[in-house]
Amino acid sequence: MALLEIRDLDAGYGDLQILDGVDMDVGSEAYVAIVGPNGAGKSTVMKSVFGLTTYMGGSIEFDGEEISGLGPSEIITRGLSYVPQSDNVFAGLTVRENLEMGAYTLDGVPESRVEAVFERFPILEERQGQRAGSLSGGQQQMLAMGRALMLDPDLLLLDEPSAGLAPDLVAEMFDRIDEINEAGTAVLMVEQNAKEALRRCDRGYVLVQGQNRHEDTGRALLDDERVRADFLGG
Amino acid sequence: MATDTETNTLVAFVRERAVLIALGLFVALLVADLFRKLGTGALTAASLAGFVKDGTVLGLSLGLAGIGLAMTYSILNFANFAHGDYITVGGVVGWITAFLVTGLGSFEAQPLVLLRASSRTLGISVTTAPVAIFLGLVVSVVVTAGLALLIDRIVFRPMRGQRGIALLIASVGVALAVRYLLVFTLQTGPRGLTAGQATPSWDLPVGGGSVTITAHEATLAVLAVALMIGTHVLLRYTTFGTAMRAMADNEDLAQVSGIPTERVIRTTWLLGAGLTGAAGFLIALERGALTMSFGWQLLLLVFAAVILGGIGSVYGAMVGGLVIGLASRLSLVWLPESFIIAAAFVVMIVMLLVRPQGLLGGVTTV
Amino acid sequence: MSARVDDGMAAVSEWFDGRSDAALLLVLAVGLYALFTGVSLVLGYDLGGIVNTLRRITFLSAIYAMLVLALNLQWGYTGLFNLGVAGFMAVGVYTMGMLSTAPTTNPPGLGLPLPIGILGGVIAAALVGAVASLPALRLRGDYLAIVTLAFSEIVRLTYRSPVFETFSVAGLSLGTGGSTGMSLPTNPIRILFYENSQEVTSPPSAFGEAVFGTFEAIGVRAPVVEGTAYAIVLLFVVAGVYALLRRVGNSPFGRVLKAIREDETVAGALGKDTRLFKVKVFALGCGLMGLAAILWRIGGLASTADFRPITTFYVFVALIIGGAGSNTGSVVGGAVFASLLFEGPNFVRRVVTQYVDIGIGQTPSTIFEAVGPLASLDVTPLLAYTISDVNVSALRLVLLGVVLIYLIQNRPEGLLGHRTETAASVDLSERPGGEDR
Amino acid sequence: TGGDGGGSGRTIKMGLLMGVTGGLSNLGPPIRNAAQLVPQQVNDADTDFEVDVQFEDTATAASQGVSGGNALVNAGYPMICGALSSEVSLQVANQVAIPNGITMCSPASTAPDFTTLEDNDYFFRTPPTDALQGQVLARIASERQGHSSAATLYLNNAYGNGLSAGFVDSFENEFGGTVTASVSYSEGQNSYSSQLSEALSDDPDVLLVVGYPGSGVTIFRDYYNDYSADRDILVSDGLQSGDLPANVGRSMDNVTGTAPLGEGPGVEFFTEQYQQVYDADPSGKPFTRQSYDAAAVLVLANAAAGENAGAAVRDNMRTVAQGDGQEVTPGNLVEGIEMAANGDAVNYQGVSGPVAFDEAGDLAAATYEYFEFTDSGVETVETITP
Amino acid sequence: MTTTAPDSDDAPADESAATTDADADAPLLQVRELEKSFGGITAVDGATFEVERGTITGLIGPNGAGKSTTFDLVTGVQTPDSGQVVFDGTDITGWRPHQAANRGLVRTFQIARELDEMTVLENAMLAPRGQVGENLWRAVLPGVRKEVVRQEEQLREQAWETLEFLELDHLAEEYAGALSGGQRKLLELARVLMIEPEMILLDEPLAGVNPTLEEKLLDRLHSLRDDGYTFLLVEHDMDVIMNHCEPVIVLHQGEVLVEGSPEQVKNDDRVLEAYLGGEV
Ligand SMILES: Nc1ncnc2c1ncn2[C@@H]1O[C@H](COP(=O)(O)OP(=O)(O)OP(=O)(O)O)[C@@H](O)[C@H]1O
Ligand SMILES: Nc1ncnc2c1ncn2[C@@H]1O[C@H](COP(=O)(O)OP(=O)(O)OP(=O)(O)O)[C@@H](O)[C@H]1O
Ligand SMILES: CC(C)C[C@H](N)C(=O)O
Ligand SMILES: [Mg+2]
Ligand SMILES: [Mg+2]
Repeated sequence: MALLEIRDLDAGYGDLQILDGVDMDVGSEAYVAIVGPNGAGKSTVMKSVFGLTTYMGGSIEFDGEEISGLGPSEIITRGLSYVPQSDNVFAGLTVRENLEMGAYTLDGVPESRVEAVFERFPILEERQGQRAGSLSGGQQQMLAMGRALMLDPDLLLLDEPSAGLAPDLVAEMFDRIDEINEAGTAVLMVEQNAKEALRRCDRGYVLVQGQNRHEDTGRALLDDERVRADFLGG
Repeated sequence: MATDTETNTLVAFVRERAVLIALGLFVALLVADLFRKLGTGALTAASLAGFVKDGTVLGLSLGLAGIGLAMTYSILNFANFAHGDYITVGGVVGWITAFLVTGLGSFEAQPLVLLRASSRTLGISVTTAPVAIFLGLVVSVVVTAGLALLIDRIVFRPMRGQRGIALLIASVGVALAVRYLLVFTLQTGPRGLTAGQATPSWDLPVGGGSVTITAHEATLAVLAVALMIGTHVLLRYTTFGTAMRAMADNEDLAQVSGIPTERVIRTTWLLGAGLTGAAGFLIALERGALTMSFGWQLLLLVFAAVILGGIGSVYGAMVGGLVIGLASRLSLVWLPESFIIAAAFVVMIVMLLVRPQGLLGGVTTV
Repeated sequence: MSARVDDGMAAVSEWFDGRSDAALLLVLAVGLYALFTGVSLVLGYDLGGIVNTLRRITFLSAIYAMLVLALNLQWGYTGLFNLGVAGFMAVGVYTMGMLSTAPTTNPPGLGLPLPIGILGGVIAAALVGAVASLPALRLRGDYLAIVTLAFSEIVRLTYRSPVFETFSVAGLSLGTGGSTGMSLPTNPIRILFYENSQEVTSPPSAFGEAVFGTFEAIGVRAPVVEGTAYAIVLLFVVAGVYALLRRVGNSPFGRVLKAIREDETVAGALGKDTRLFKVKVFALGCGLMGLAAILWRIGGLASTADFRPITTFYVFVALIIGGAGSNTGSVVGGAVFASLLFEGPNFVRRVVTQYVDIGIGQTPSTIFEAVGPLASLDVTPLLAYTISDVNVSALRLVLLGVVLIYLIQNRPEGLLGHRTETAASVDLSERPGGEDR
Repeated sequence: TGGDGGGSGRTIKMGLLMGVTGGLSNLGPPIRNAAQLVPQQVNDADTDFEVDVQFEDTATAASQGVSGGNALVNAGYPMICGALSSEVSLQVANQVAIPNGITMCSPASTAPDFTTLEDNDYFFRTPPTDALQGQVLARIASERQGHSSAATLYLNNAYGNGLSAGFVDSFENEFGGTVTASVSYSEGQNSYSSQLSEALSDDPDVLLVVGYPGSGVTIFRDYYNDYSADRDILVSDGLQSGDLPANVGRSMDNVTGTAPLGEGPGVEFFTEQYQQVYDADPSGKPFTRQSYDAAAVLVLANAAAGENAGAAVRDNMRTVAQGDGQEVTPGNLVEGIEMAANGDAVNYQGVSGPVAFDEAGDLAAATYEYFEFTDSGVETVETITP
Repeated sequence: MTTTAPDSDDAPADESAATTDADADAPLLQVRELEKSFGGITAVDGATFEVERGTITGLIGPNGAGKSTTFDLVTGVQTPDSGQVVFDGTDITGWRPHQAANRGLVRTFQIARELDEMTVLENAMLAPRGQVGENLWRAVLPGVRKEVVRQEEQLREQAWETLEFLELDHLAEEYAGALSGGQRKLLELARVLMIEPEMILLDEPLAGVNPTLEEKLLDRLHSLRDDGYTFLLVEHDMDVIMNHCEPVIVLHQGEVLVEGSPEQVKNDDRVLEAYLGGEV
């Protein structure tokens, strides 16, 4: 049984329906990517899993339990973490405080996890006293990742983690994600850097206008002519 | 061209500092004039000391009343215009309690509850009825906090995530409703609370004259400082404080980080409104009288204090309160009485223009 | 061919749009008039009383509509949260008063002709608005709200100060009247009816005589006739202000204002001098507020009691009722607020006292006396207590608060709902010229 | 609702316009109560006459007074009993009564301004002008208390300005004293310590405070916090509130004051009535007697006029209260109304004495009480006739 | 009430794009010794470079190198501590953003900032320079308003064309707040195109844009370049930089590390180490 099972999900914002019968599976320790054109509803899938959209039907099961009715603070304790697409750091807090907030649900802040994050993103250690809002775009992205890793989740939702990163960091970010994944955390990722994402993931979904369009292994999607033509730019 | 640029940046530099420099000069001028006035006897040391005392007492009242406002301001990101009426509620319920505790048995209940009983015959003061005053303080804290939670549940909670201005408008509605429900039940008109003759006071000799400090002024000062320090410690040395700021910053992200946002908000109201209730009770104690709109009348000055100190900074609220209090009283040295409130507002506006983040604050709301 | 049809459609929809606003306002006016005529009849007013009631409703609605329109420009369009409305109103009124009241009255004025006084008042309010907007250049949101509120209090306290009760500049004596206030010049509508319009005791002119005579015959007294004529004039002024602001909004100028409301940095980066726009909006809006206040108080008293922050809140409530961002909504909000929320409760009280017989001296003076008898199922004391004038005025403000909360929670877009008044001088709803590539 | 002339019954319409909230929330209600005794008396009596009253609160604010006045005019009331605060009366007279031709009779507005008001004779009042009270206060300060320097602290409105100016004029010119400071204040502030310090900066022997209880409480609290309880303080009618020491929270032995107090034939009857209806004693409550009288005279004048028309009421205001007609007192007011309606001459002798209006609509005669604050309220020390 | 049009500022508006200037050979943008620090952090540290007319110049560098800050300094969103910015022969150091924009120099924001409660079409029509209707009196007074309406009609058509090109035309009447992340980026681009400036500074315009659309956009950049526009482009996607930009400037720790053709830059050891994730 998959860790995360989305079945026939309808969701949207207020009266506006965006997702129309979306199905998705993320096995435990799997690495899944969602790609698709702008506005397809990729971010909406992620937000729906985290209870941030208007639920309109279908089911979302995590670890065999229905989570579609729960709020984010409940969901996070079950082992999911989420890095939103934008606005993903506390701009007024220092870098360190941002990380501490990532571990808010724990009793104390585990110093070892902070260390681990610093190791992965040394710039954060250097800037730990700086207000997050004044970091560069790329630095903020790293901080957001770091914050989500503080809980050592079972499933990590990443909304365009490589956007705005310099090439070396893009590669590094993907490597880190691989590592995280290899260490046993399942990853569900939305990426516009579709080629790289599909190359690395186990399974990929192509989402168009709120519906599943294609679904296969990453490799297969990369090789699929229709997918290439429509979404990967030749 | 190079020199052009240099002048450009120099101009910008000077322009940025010019206001500050001008302000500094202005204050220095005032201080110099103050000494001149003292020297020539146009102003006696005793009356200056009187101004300072009045200003300090007012300042501590404002500071104390401002902490709650600063807390809710930073967390919920809106200027709560009902805050003044929370002050009033604190004063009213606290004093009804004090009246009942002192008077029940020897007086009729109704005038006690309506705060209509003669404060003279009741004879309440810190020395004659410390228990009544203590209980009044406790009740004012509890009831005001409860009221704030209730109002949050009914009014503000359904509006979570809306822009600050929408919440501000709702709070104006709350302010009107609360104030005039008080008026509806208790009617207008000032109420005397403490017994003047039973209140000890001390004359401190200053220069040729003296300054009178009453026990109630002293009580206000001591409790205000104690409560401020307590709050600071609470916020500074708990992760709760950081969580509060995180929420103030980005509520969505706080949510997905697993911060129980509702609980943080409730705790903030509880603390903030409790302090506000206490402030209302103590201010009424010091003044010895209250009206159903005394909190509202204080509100703008409290805002001034909080803004001056920097929204969201507890120390800022204290310092801001003192600055506003002293500025308004000391302005009497130069200005006619009718301008002292205006003077305090001018200080606030100038401050906002020169240093929008406040004296001590970092967080600004936009 | 299709282009033509499109054009025609656009014209029809535009016509209909304009028409539906007008129809809406008409329905509202008829409704309010019918309501208040009914209430007056219940209260047993004679024709004079009825006319006077409607006059007052019209007058207040017109004044509030103007104030709300002006505020809507600043807040609805530009997002500038100006809580200093009362202060700018005061500047308009007091300036007009000081310019135009006679040098012989107490406090003295300069005795300039009224048009100069009114113009001066409007300009002064606009200038003060421009000055007050300087903080607005740097501050947004609630900071601006607090600063403008403080500013209006400074204005009010200054006018109330005994220092300026009477003073002299350059040998001319002037005054605000301090907390006593100042009597303003007589209402200019009197020119129509009186020989010497400036004198309260002047006999009517021939025309006035004829008009008054006619109306007197059906029981409408001269002051009511005068006031009604004035109210009608005000309706035209409102129409003018409405047309002006509609044009301002539906133009590239209005578009920049909207952009400032949404994100000032972006507007700046796109080449708009946002500061200049904000100053203009403050000046224009505050000037109009000054004008509204002048028209409100002229012929009466300028008193600082009328310019306390509650007046500002009234205007805000009215704006929110109508719907921020919509000019038609502003007019609707002004009228609904003025007639139902502002005047309504007192009429309710009068009607209730008409039907419930509360003996003299039987009105309970405390809540206990009112609530106590409930135990024996006697509700009259509570009712008497509730509708006593003192408590009605308190409850009116409670009601105001509750309405405000309700609206902002459930209908923040106001009565009229989200009306997309697109900010352009041309129709944006369809792509003209049929792009049939 | 025109009148039908003769002696058969009709409805007399009288508006009451008084401040029972705001600055006069303490003094106002008893004054209103006193006025309401008149319609009560008539409507309870076995007569064909009925008095229709409508009450509007001015909240002691001019603007609200004007809108209340307009409401009364709308409802067709030809005469208004009120207002209380001089400031409010002045505005209501100018903006409502005079232009609409409504007769106004105030039971409490004492400012000197009304004597010279251009009112087409529509404004009357039952208390004496403060031009006299200022003299009385100056005499007390100078002769009775033996002071040579004084300061005034007065409410900045028509009443405060007028009375303070009258006192200053009399104290300096008639009694040769010096006034060290005259400081004005406005209602509703949280603290008056700065005004007090300005007024007392030269340490005058006596301080005159003119105002209403609304701010009086705060003023006296602030006074006792910072200044000696031994200095003589004089207050005017507006501060004759028995609740004051209770609200100030201490005894006010050093404070005395004056207020108009007429003594007419109807006092006993009035006191009894008041006691019976409201279960309270009207004595020590300023302007209650004048209030009854104002209402009574208006009703009589209306009866004599035979119609609910402002000008006609005005024209009868003087005739019903002077001359050698049948004497009418509060006790036989109802009979008086019937007589007046019949066209018989009547002469009303009120609770506060004769109510004979002069040219200006002012009272010809005046008496004042000199009062002090006691534990239970206020007590008259003596009555003074200037 | 003032009657000055917002564009009658000290920065004269230049209606047509590029090519009108006499000295056509001089670089369009010159940045000299620009410095800016925040507290202890020096974000831009003496950056000096030039952008030639009619190029798509790439600006790359590690995260935090100071690219966005440089944009802020050049366009007046922030004031430099020292240094100089010359645009088209004019020293514009310290100008306010609207002045720079009216002079023909505009930028997009790295994190898209859209005007939520305005429709997509209004967003687009907001941007153009020299709108007579931005003058309060002209917008209002009868008679002169005709001219405003005429101009508005033109702008409307132009806006539709631009939206069409960026595949946003089906959203023209939607509120901008309802757009997805990528659509917002497109709208931002639409707005600057509407200004018809001489030079556009693009801060990662392609991040988050779907690859198919990305290619179309790049095509459009080229054709605009051929029409005389000049671009300075910040982008992390090396494919884009390599295939579309010439020359490329590499910023590192606030100063220019290397400048040259894509080939040169790509093979420069320092760049490899500092930026590309050094297989040195
Ligand atoms: N808060 C919101 N309210 C209303 N509509 C929204 C909201 N957020 C997104 N939408 C709409 O939902 C649709 C899907 O948006 P979503 O953000 O999921 O797209 P996406 O696939 O992540 O696109 P991108 O790659 O551009 O980020 C879009 O049409 C967008 O306009
Ligand atoms: N307001 C500020 N306060 C403090 N430091 C700042 C501020 N703005 C930027 N910085 C710092 O300046 C440096 C340069 O930031 P900038 O945003 O210009 O980088 P960038 O090159 O655009 O990076 P990216 O590619 O990640 O967007 C960073 O280290 C950043 O943290
Ligand atoms: C009720 C009274 C105290 C009124 C006062 N005499 C005045 O004229 O204002
Ligand atoms: Mg997305
Ligand atoms: Mg950047």
